[in-house]
Amino acid sequence: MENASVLTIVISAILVNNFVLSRFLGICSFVGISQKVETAFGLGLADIFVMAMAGVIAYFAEIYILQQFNIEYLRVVMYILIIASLVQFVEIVLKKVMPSLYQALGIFLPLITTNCAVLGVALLNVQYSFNLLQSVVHSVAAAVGFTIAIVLFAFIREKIESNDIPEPFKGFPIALITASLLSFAFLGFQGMI
Amino acid sequence: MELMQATSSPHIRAPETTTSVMRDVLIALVPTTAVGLYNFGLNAGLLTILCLASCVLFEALFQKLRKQPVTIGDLSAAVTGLILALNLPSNAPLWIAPIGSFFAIIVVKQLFGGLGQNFMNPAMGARVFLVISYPTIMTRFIDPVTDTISQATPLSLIKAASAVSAASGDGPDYWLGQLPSLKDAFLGFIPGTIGETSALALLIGLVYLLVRKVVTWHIPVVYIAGVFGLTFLLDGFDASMSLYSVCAGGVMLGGIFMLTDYASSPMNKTGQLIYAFGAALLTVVIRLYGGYNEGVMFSVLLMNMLTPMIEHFTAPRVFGTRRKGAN
Amino acid sequence: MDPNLILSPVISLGAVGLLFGGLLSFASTQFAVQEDPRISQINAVLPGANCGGCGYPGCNNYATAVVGGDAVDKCTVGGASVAANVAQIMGVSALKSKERFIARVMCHGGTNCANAFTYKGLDECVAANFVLGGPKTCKEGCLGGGDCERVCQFDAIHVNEEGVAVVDMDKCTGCEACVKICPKNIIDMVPAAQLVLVDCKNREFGAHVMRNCKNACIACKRCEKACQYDAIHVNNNVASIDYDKCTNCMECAKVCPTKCINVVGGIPVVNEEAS
Amino acid sequence: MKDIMKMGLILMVFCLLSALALSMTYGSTIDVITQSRAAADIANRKEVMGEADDFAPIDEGLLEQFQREDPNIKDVHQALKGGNVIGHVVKVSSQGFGGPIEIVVGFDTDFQVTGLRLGTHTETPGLGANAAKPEFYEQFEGMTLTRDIAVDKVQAGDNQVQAVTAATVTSAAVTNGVNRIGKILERLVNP
Amino acid sequence: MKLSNFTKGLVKENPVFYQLLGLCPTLAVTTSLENGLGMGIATTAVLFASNILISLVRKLVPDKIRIPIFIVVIATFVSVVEMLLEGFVPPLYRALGIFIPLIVVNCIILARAEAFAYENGVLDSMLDGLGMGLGFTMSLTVLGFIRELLGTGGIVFFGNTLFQLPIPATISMILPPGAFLVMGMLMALVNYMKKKEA
Amino acid sequence: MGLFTFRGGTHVPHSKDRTEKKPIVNCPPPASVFLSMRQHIGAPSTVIVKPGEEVHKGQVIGQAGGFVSAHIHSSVSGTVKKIHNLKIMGVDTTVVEIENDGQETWHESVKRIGDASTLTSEEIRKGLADSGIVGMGGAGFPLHVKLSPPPEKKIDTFIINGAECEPYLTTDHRLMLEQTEEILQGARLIMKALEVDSCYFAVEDNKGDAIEALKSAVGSDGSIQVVSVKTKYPQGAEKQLINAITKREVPSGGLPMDVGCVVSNVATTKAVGDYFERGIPLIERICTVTGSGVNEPINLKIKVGTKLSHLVEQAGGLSDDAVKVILGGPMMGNSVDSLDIPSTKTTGGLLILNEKDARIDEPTPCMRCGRCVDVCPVYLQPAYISFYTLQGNLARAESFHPLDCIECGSCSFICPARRPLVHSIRVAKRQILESRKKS
Ligand SMILES: Cc1cc2nc3c(=O)[nH]c(=O)nc-3n(C[C@H](O)[C@H](O)[C@H](O)COP(=O)(O)O)c2cc1C
Ligand SMILES: Cc1cc2nc3c(=O)[nH]c(=O)nc-3n(C[C@H](O)[C@H](O)[C@H](O)COP(=O)(O)O)c2cc1C
Ligand SMILES: Cc1cc2nc3c(=O)[nH]c(=O)nc-3n(C[C@H](O)[C@H](O)[C@H](O)COP(=O)(O)O)c2cc1C
Ligand SMILES: Cc1cc2nc3c(=O)[nH]c(=O)nc-3n(C[C@H](O)[C@H](O)[C@H](O)CO)c2cc1C
Ligand code: SF4
Ligand code: SF4
Ligand code: SF4
Ligand code: SF4
Ligand code: FES
Repeated sequence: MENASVLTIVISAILVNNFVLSRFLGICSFVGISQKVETAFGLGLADIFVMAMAGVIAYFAEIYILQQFNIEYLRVVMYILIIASLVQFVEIVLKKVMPSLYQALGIFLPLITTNCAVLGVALLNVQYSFNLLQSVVHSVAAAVGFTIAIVLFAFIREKIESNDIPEPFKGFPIALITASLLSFAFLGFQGMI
Repeated sequence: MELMQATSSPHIRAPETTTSVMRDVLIALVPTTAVGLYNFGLNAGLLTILCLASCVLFEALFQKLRKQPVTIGDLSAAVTGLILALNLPSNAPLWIAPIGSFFAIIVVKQLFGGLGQNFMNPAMGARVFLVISYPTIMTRFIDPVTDTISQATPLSLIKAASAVSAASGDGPDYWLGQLPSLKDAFLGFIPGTIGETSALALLIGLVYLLVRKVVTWHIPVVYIAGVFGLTFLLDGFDASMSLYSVCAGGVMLGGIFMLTDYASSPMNKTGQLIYAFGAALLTVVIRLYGGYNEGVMFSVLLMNMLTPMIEHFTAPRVFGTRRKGAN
Repeated sequence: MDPNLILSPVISLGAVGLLFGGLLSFASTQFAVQEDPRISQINAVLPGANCGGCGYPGCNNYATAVVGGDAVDKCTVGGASVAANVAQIMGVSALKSKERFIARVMCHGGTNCANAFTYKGLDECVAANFVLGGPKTCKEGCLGGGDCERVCQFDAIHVNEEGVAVVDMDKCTGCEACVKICPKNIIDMVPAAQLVLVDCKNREFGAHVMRNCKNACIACKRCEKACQYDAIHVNNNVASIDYDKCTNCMECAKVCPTKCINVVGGIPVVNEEAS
Repeated sequence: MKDIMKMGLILMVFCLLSALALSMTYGSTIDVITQSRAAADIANRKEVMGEADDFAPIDEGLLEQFQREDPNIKDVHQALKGGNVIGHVVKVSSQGFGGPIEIVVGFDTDFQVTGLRLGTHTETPGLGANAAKPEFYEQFEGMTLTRDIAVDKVQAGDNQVQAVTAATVTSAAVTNGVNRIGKILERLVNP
Repeated sequence: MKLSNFTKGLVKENPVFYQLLGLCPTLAVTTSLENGLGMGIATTAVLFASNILISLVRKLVPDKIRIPIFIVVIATFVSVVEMLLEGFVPPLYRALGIFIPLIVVNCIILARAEAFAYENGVLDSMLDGLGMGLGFTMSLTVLGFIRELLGTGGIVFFGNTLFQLPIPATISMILPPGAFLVMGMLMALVNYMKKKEA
Repeated sequence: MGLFTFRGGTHVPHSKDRTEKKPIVNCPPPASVFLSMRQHIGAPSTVIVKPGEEVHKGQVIGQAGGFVSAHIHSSVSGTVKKIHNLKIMGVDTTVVEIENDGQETWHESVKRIGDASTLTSEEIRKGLADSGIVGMGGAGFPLHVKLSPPPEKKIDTFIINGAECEPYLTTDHRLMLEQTEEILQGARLIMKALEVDSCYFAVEDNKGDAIEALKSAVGSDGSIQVVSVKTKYPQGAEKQLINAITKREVPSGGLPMDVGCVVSNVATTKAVGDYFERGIPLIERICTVTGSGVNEPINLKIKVGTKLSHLVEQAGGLSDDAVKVILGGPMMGNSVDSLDIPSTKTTGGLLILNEKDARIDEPTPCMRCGRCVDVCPVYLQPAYISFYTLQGNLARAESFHPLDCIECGSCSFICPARRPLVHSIRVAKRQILESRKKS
């Protein structure tokens, strides 16, 4: 993967290995925050922002701290510490400096800290030995893939919200089955990279 | 005098009913079913009967279980059953039929509330489920001419020409040379699922549907023309190859009977145009660049998924307003 | 063990920790935003039904409005106890709690009331009302379609087997959702303590009414005469009670020939002899 | 300000403790991990070259040279028996149906394949993943790498392997990977 | 100290089926019984340890930076588990892949830290962690069992074929869509039984 | 000239053959007429006569109850017998019963006023207020109000609505054939009142004979243009008609005058001529009594206030299997539960259906066929409004603009699943308006 072109990375992360539908990263917020298209989109945008940031910072932490001192085994602790703190930092600052943006995105930030997609993308970047550019592209594309999936999902959920769904299936079960059908459809992109 | 009746206006109704619409679809499917049975014989017939029966049965059972009125009389389950059967390889084992029917009727349709409330085409959902679950069964077809099992459908030959030739040492011509003639592909003497082989029979069905106003031209025409045009553009400006791409595989069956499924396609015309073109694009992209020979089934499902969003953005502009009617 | 093996991780992670810990606490003091903590406190004591009875779209908006100076007792669902809690958070004394009002359906027709025509179409009351005011001969009568039942979030109103909606007095919170939806305008807000009610709103003449409904007020005025407190009067062909004057003595109910005056719990039998 | 320092310090303390704990764990498991990794590697190679008793990586410069030409060459080891080179084990990667497939090939000094195994891959279970079964990979044993091996869907002919049912793409990918080795044979023996 | 803190996690407040926490690993690793079980045990270990530690130090942790601290604690335990697994159970380590480090962000652990351990004593927190962990493990095991059975037609447990049924393998069940599907069906079943009880 | 039309709409069976060839017949005067004080949109009129009082034909017996209201004139001469307070179609209505003395004596106020060449625009508009004329195309909007737009709304187009797109009804058709000249007199008066010099006379192309008749009557008068519009329901709805002819769109929530148009029904237009040229206020109208539920369908000239039962008698009485009585046409008309109610100025049709024609199947689930979306002439998505309304999701329903619905019924008509679309849209409208009113 380390020589993958930008296009390949993008297609792979958005379609073929969609974070939600085939990698299972960020499922909690995927099913939790997708009742409304608007909020789903907001979460998606916030996610793009955080994942891009995480991709960059984790890259520098990897090169200049972990590899520098040969302490790769601290990777998880280091990444998560940085991500969690930064997200919280951004949240605090945003609330004060740009309240309107905070209203739109900020409320999702704490959720995202514990969204495994963020840490997941940072770890995958290392696993694929991506360089800085590739890391950024991959992080953003993965987040975009997440956004696309969750927005589509929200549209469908809005549509079926008033449906006559059998009682035991109302709520999360039908959401999961919907996700299953989406996941079936996304298998169509298999073999595209 | 007995009490008068009173209702809200209007007091008259058009002659079409849900049942008559579904009956028309069944009638439109007769030619291609007939070709399928002629081509593939007994097992195909058994599969068809089993699919029809089990779809109707599952719908009735589920509604009984939910203590709802049983609506199999509207024939929509029968349409699903028949279309599902047409999507099966003729030599598939018989147990495939009830399993596919279960997925189509219960999982894709009834769990979402039944007729009209499913966001995905039940029969296509079931075909994809079967293809993914039992790929070896679902990708082996009978060649109606030689009556032998053939993995070499026209589409898999085309795919092999691009994907495999490098390894095998044989050039693309080796594979393309095995392609049946265009005429056979049009008439239906090629390997494929029970109902997808004969473009001619499917087109007769389309004409019937158009005449009976069950579907409008928007989806089928844009889709089929789209697949033709995009294949031409993206795959080397080869007109005969492009013709091939619409006659072989599921383009006709998918575009005429499956993309047009009311429940899973946009209701407004602008939406339908976008939907059909999107499906054409996805079909060609998956065929040319993806891992599968056939892109129709996935493109149908993917566009089904996009339908709520397309409908949102193409909601008709309300008379006397400037802005788009939001929803 | 090689000390370096421990030293470099400890130092680097420690440094990062120090950095971010400082950064965070720095940010939280420098960029602190003052949000009135009372909003969330009030939110916590509100019932969270988001019923809109207060006039705001949802409890949270009402909480914000209270902090902005709105009255503390607008939550109809929560009633006096919630008002008191809210008042406490706001540091004001709760207004003298208003008398509790609950919804009552002023009709006892249902199957006792004949149909004027065969209605076909949506069962909903609002829908049926579009067709000649609904199929009942009495145009002020409950249609029994249960729109009120559907909108009541508190399971407090149900259509009984006679086809009339009846309020469960214990569950009703007085949110008025049913009052708003009823197309017949026959649901009234009545003081909870009121036991005697005239269950009819039909303003047509007695003879006409009698033909159509067994339980309707026929404007015979016997109740008016029976009442010692001047609390019940017949106007526009229908009796109505002045709840301020009514003492729940039930005299009117005893004399009503059509039994359209109803008493919660029924009229005690003992009094029958006395009359 | 005091507050800030305090919080920074608290977080630092936790980090310090964490680092301490981790480095100790690391220190005590690293040997086991290295051993188990090495053991796994050796076991893998032995599977394709049963006769060897030891393996040695080839000259790094040479490997880099190979990789410049074909980045899919991941790793090349000499197979040793009693100190003598009796063949090589090459790890290549090849683009399969669901992603890259790792292929480990062992061959003797006559360039005859002694064994082939799939490493990590993401082929479809039940389909492409069947290429990891002996029925498929055993077909390669005894073939010579100096000629390209080919895939046939129906029947295997001379220097041909028969494709896994309904997974021609995977089969071709594996074969392609093996054929890549043919390109470097020459310089492997005469660097 | 209450025993209910332990038992509630098993069924009544089962983290997966009732609280919908930790869905990612639940769906991702349950392609087989053994993976589900392994992930469950690894998570339980971390949950147990972190709950204990956090309830121990909860008085020292300032509110504003509690999340980073919790996460560091959790991440530490996860890294420990990861190294131990790689060293001592390499096959499981490879099967679980990226999901071991991702235990860090498994919502269950942080949720329990926040909701329980930060407010309760050591013993209760320990029981809570154990109960939740076992509940999680149970869910994963069930899910893994069903998916492996349907998806391959049999059950293989650490190399031993426990049994093989004469049914066709429904491959989609061990692929991503099958994970969502089986999970959705199970959850509906749970809802149904919950309703029946009530 | 090409065919004018609008987008959407649907083809409904005309069912007009029962009466379209039958000339208008004078209805024998009833023994009593019952004049409702609610015959128009707006405030009800107030009764200005007392029981026992002697009244004459054309005499005002009900005074307009406000600006948007209209006088009610007696349609017979005789004695006021009683003033009733009735529930008619569920609404409290004051009804004046006048016993017909059969003398048909005209009231003294009835006299010729003038014609378009002698009267000024101002005089016509003033005069209309006394004419009792309201829109006879269905809604009953007082004409003098419609013809007095605020000065900032410049009217440039007057359209006479002769579409008569409702199935079964043939009143406008017969009127155009038999009283062509009277209609044109009215048209010229209205053009004068509006100070416009062009007028379109729109007729659906299935009434070829009417178009011919009109064209020859108009002759060389270039100011009135007879246009044939496509036969399609609801071609006669004013917004669609305006759109078909001028390509203008009346803005959502707006009125024809917002796009410089005034639309008036054929009968309304003729009534204007009757009033100014002959002095006769609106006391009579044409009414088609038809349908499978009457024995001899007929086009009647009736006195306003005649009971429906009297009209049915003229049509040979009810058939044995008659089950449904509809005031108006089958698409927009209201069904009533009794023939014991009086006709009004807007009673242009009385449709009676037998069991078979009245039958409407039970609704089945919407299958999203999209037909309702295709036919809606105001481009709504009825299926969604209906679905969300019936599910109690009013907020969602409101986002699909139910208030723009003109209740034409096309969607319910076309729906193969027999969804009660318009009915539920009415529910949505009421609930939305109610909640707006209350908040
Ligand atoms: C769900 C699914 C998974 C597939 N996985 C693989 C795979 O892993 N490897 C492969 O070569 N083909 C796979 N295919 C089959 C390809 O689409 C294609 O049919 C095949 O590679 C070429 O066909 P043939 O082998 O029958 O000639 C898969 C097909 C499906 C439907
Ligand atoms: C409240 C109200 C005000 C109206 N004002 C005008 C007006 O100022 N000018 C006008 O041309 N029509 C006016 N109209 C008449 C309408 O445009 C329309 O002709 C009338 O409602 C009958 O339409 P229908 O039969 O299509 O329902 C008004 C209607 C209503 C209900
Ligand atoms: C769906 C619909 C159909 C209508 N069809 C006719 C029609 O065929 N002929 C007609 O004169 N008015 C029809 N109308 C009423 C017109 O919209 C309009 O109110 C009338 O032409 C105005 O003239 P008036 O005020 O003189 O009645 C229809 C209205 C609606 C909403
Ligand atoms: C034009 C038309 C096409 C249809 N196509 C399908 C189809 O492709 N698959 C299917 O399961 N049902 C089809 N149906 C039947 C029915 O609409 C379908 O089961 C719905 O999805 C159920 O909500 C079709 C019906 C019509 C009228
Ligand atoms: S009280 Fe009103 S809303 Fe309730 S059932 Fe009766 S008519 Fe309907
Ligand atoms: S809806 Fe009516 S009955 Fe129900 S709580 Fe509100 S006021 Fe009471
Ligand atoms: S016409 Fe009827 S079935 Fe078709 S979309 Fe509209 S409501 Fe649904
Ligand atoms: S929604 Fe209204 S305007 Fe549109 S077709 Fe239906 S009734 Fe007519
Ligand atoms: S485990 Fe919850 S988001 Fe992944």
